Amino acid sequence: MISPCPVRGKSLANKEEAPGKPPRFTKSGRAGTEFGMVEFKRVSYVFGSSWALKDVSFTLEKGGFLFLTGHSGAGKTTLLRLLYAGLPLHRGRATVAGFELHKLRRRHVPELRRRVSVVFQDFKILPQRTVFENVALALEVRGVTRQHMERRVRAIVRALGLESKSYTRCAHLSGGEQQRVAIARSMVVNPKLILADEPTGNLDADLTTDLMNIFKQFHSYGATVIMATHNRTILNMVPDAHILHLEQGQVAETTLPVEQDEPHTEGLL
Amino acid sequence: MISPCPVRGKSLANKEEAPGKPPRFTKSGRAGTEFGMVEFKRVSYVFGSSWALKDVSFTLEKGGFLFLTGHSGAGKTTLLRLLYAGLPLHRGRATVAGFELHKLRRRHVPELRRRVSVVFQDFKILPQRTVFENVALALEVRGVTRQHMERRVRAIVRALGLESKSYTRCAHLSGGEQQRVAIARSMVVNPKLILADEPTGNLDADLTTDLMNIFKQFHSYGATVIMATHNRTILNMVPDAHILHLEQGQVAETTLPVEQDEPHTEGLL
Amino acid sequence: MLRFLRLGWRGLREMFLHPWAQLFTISAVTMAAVLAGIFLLLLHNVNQELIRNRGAVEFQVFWREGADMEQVRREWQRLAAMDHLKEMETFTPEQALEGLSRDLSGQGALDWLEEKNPLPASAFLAFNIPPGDHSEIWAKGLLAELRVLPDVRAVHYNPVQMDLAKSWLSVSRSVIWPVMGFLALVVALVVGNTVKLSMLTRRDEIEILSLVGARPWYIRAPLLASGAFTGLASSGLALGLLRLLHLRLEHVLDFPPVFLVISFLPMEHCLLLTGVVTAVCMAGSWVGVRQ
Amino acid sequence: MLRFLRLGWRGLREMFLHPWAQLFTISAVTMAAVLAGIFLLLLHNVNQELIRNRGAVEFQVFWREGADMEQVRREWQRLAAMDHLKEMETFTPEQALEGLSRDLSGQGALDWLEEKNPLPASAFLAFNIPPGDHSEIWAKGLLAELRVLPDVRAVHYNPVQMDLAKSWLSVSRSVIWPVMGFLALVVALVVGNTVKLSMLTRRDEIEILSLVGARPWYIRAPLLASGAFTGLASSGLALGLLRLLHLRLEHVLDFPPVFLVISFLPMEHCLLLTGVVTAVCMAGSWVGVRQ
Ligand SMILES: Nc1ncnc2c1ncn2[C@@H]1O[C@H](COP(=O)(O)OP(=O)(O)OP(=O)(O)O)[C@@H](O)[C@H]1O
Ligand SMILES: Nc1ncnc2c1ncn2[C@@H]1O[C@H](COP(=O)(O)OP(=O)(O)OP(=O)(O)O)[C@@H](O)[C@H]1O
Ligand SMILES: [Mg+2]
Ligand SMILES: [Mg+2]
Repeated sequence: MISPCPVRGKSLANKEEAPGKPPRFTKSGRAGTEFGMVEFKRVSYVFGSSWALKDVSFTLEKGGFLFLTGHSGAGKTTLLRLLYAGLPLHRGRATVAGFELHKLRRRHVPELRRRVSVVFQDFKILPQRTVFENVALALEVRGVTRQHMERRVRAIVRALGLESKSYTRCAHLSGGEQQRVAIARSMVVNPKLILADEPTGNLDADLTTDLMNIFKQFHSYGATVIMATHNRTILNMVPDAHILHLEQGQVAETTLPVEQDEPHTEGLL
Repeated sequence: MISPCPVRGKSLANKEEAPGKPPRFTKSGRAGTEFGMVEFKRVSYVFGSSWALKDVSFTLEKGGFLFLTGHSGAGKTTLLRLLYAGLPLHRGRATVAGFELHKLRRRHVPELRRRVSVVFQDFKILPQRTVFENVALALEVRGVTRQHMERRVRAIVRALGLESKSYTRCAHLSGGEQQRVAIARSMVVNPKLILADEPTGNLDADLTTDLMNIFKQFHSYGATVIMATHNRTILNMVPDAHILHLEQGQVAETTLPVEQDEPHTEGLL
Repeated sequence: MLRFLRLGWRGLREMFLHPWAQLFTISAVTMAAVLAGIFLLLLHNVNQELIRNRGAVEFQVFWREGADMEQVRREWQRLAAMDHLKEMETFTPEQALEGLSRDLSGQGALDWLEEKNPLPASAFLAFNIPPGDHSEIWAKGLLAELRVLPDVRAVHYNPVQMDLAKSWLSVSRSVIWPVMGFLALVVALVVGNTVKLSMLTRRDEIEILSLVGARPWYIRAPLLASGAFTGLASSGLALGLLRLLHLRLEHVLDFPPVFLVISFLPMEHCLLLTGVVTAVCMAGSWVGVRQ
Repeated sequence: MLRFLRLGWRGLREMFLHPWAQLFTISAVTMAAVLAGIFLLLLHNVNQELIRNRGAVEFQVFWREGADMEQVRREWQRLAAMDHLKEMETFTPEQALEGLSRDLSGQGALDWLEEKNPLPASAFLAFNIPPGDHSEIWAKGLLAELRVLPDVRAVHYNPVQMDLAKSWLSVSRSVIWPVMGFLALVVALVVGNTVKLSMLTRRDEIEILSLVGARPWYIRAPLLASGAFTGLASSGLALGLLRLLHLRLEHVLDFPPVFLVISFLPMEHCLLLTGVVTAVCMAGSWVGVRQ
């Protein structure tokens, strides 16, 4: 098993700013909220004329574990894309990893993305590169030294059962293997906030269990996890997880504490 | 619900050769076996130095339903790729849809692919085209007239709940929607042989049930179905289905009748 | 046939799915075609100049002093009717003296010679070399013919002139066609590569079509149509640009001793350019499918 | 800095992930550069010819008949030492008569004139026009200077010659630079589009890098490096091809009256070509990231 918090390796996500440190500047989109917390306030998103998200509000405390559920097309991926600035936030306010998304400047996007590790639904791995290179990419981008990189990549690749494929091009991998590469890449940076979009779609039950154990381990070491999934069986694997169920872009059901102040404020106006 | 065998529409898969008709020429790779039957005899496949399939033999009768199971990387996709001539067959003999794969000529590949409808694990849809265009593509390629095409495409798109997205580019669809487009494209030609690779990976339980009902309907009208899947719950949805469990490229377990003659023959030599 | 047209039409519509790639391709091809066109324009004009000047062999015929001017004039008339004659100038002794005098000082310096003019009657004849390789022999024949005219004392002819003509011919043979060929090759490479490169952006599409059972020509017909469109559009644009350039530069060499009005490419050259570019684009699309 | 170098190195290695696209790009860019190079070669040689010929103003100086030849010879010596003199030919009356006689018939036709030679002493002077725009005034000054020489009766000078020189100057100003600019633009477009097109094949890669948190320069440095490599490799290849072409065609115009040995591009032009192509390739890579 890999250790999410190696004793010697520093936590990479926090390389530039220690958690809890007061924000240095707020104009640029840095928030005053605690690092690692995710907060949405009446967030909406429109594609052309169709609402992918409508008035979504929730607060996930630092170290929380959230399952995003909902039918196909409910808006799960859209919500996650907003979180890593894959889509610009126009309506509502959101805070993630110490950044205020509604104020986010273009040049701060890379910084945000280094704090948020994403497992993409369509993997987004480089087909012409090897497994090792793909996983190492996340570290390389963060300027990690070569030796440290090798050690961490090997560990995570072994943990996901891809050892024998380390030097295979990703174009030559099976669907499940590609998905595991995507997961490995997001895990290797020892993230404090993990967004995983349907990370088990191409994996069988055994691998799914293994994988959920890895996520749980990261979680137990303090990482915040948001996972979109269709797989009902995994919902029970994390006992203390919250669930946010989306229906046509709206929050239909949730086990998260819901703040009622905003509609209240509206009533006052 | 769409009708897999429309009264007026002719079965497209058989457009060029009626089932049961004796094969016209065998040199080119057409087989003497009955159309619709799938037969593998000691088939192996090597990628570089690693065996993706090893000595796989099975026979699936016409109208059969087969689940391919196995861990990630077991060789399910490789087996399916051989069936639609996505990989060349070098070792062993195989017959599918009236074609002998080990003798198949390049110019007969399109003909084979018109008889075999495939749902690809990575969808393989055209991101810049609309849902309608993507689904219609399978018919267009077969030279179907415009009116007939429209009717069928609309029916299948409705059946898969994509009606409201008909004129959306596929690049703008959610993962599950894209998967359904891939399924719709394979279904629209009213196929006699369906290969589906992990068709429910991005779909929730309700949609999966709906989808399996469509597959079962095709099956009940006489189509042969081979489906690779990790999802154990769907195995029980088709009571009369066979299962072929692969492990590291070899048949580990199967409910199909296994022929024992080949090892026997070997023993005689 | 109808189906083929429909596929072609589809190809054209599909170009708009990759507008950027198409735009890049068309502009790159256009520019390559413009470059080729400038070369063609240059060669065409140089060639025209050569054709206008190359073939002339010049003879100077001197009659005996005191030859009967009546007879000389009759001979002049006969000479004026000769084949291939391009230019003819005749000088009576008086004219010759006047010219000489003018050449020397312009002030009637030789007026005192008028009474006893020492100069003979003469004629300057320039002939176009007729097509064919035997110009040397032909010129020798002409020389002999002129020498035996009655009362002719001497015929001068300048073989350097012949050399020049022959050299130009050999230049236009040994340079212009190889250069044109090389040029065509270069344009073909640029255009072909550009088209192949833009095909790379459609590789997935081609793969998917083949996976759903499309026959090769079903895949190729639209690509050929869009290749043809790219070629036609690009060469059309290129010709337009060339024409603009031409209008701008038409009279730039039209000054005193040169008097060269640059002429535009003739129809055949335009068609050639269009044809080559279109063919190359279509070939590029065809080959691109294999990659 | 070290990091930057490492990124550049990575860019070069990554080119081999898309060997086809790179090969296409390099060959298309090479060909565009070759085309541009041929133009440069042409312009360079034409320009050299112009510079060699343009500046000559020619004077013909005639002395009075019966002028003292001793004094004339002394004047010739003075003339021979003048500034900017390019060519000088002198004729005593005897030489002039001999030349005239040779011109007329080549057979001593004017031998009877020898005793009473009507021709004056003369000199032919060709001057290079010194740099600067006042050539007209300068030539007028020279004319006046020559006219006042003792015993000089007349000085002829051909203003057409001056016109020609001036026209060439204006041509090379009004045509050559605009054409060069246009050419550079065309090459930039072809090269830029080719590079951008090949960037399209790497669009996914760029998107993924940005999604995992790469800073813009982390994405760009490798692309710039590979752009620079493409540019250098292409222009190197292009110069090689040009040199081959040049070796093949060097002496093709070196025949009797032309005697033009085509010279290769000077170092600055080569560097210019390399620089422009490389810069354009790098700019193409830079812009390609935005698409
Ligand atoms: N780029 C886009 N342009 C237009 N519409 C889009 C775009 N992306 C997503 N949509 C639409 O927004 C809605 C929500 O999409 P989203 O990807 O968030 O769904 P999802 O919950 O992730 O579904 P799935 O489980 O199928 O992945 C869908 O109806 C989808 O068609
Ligand atoms: N093009 C290829 N080149 C080299 N190896 C390959 C190639 N395609 C597949 N493989 C390898 O062959 C093995 C079988 O792959 P296959 O795609 O058939 O697995 P699978 O059963 O479909 O797995 P999954 O459930 O993850 O999709 C895997 O180990 C894979 O890495
Ligand atoms: Mg999704
Ligand atoms: Mg698979």
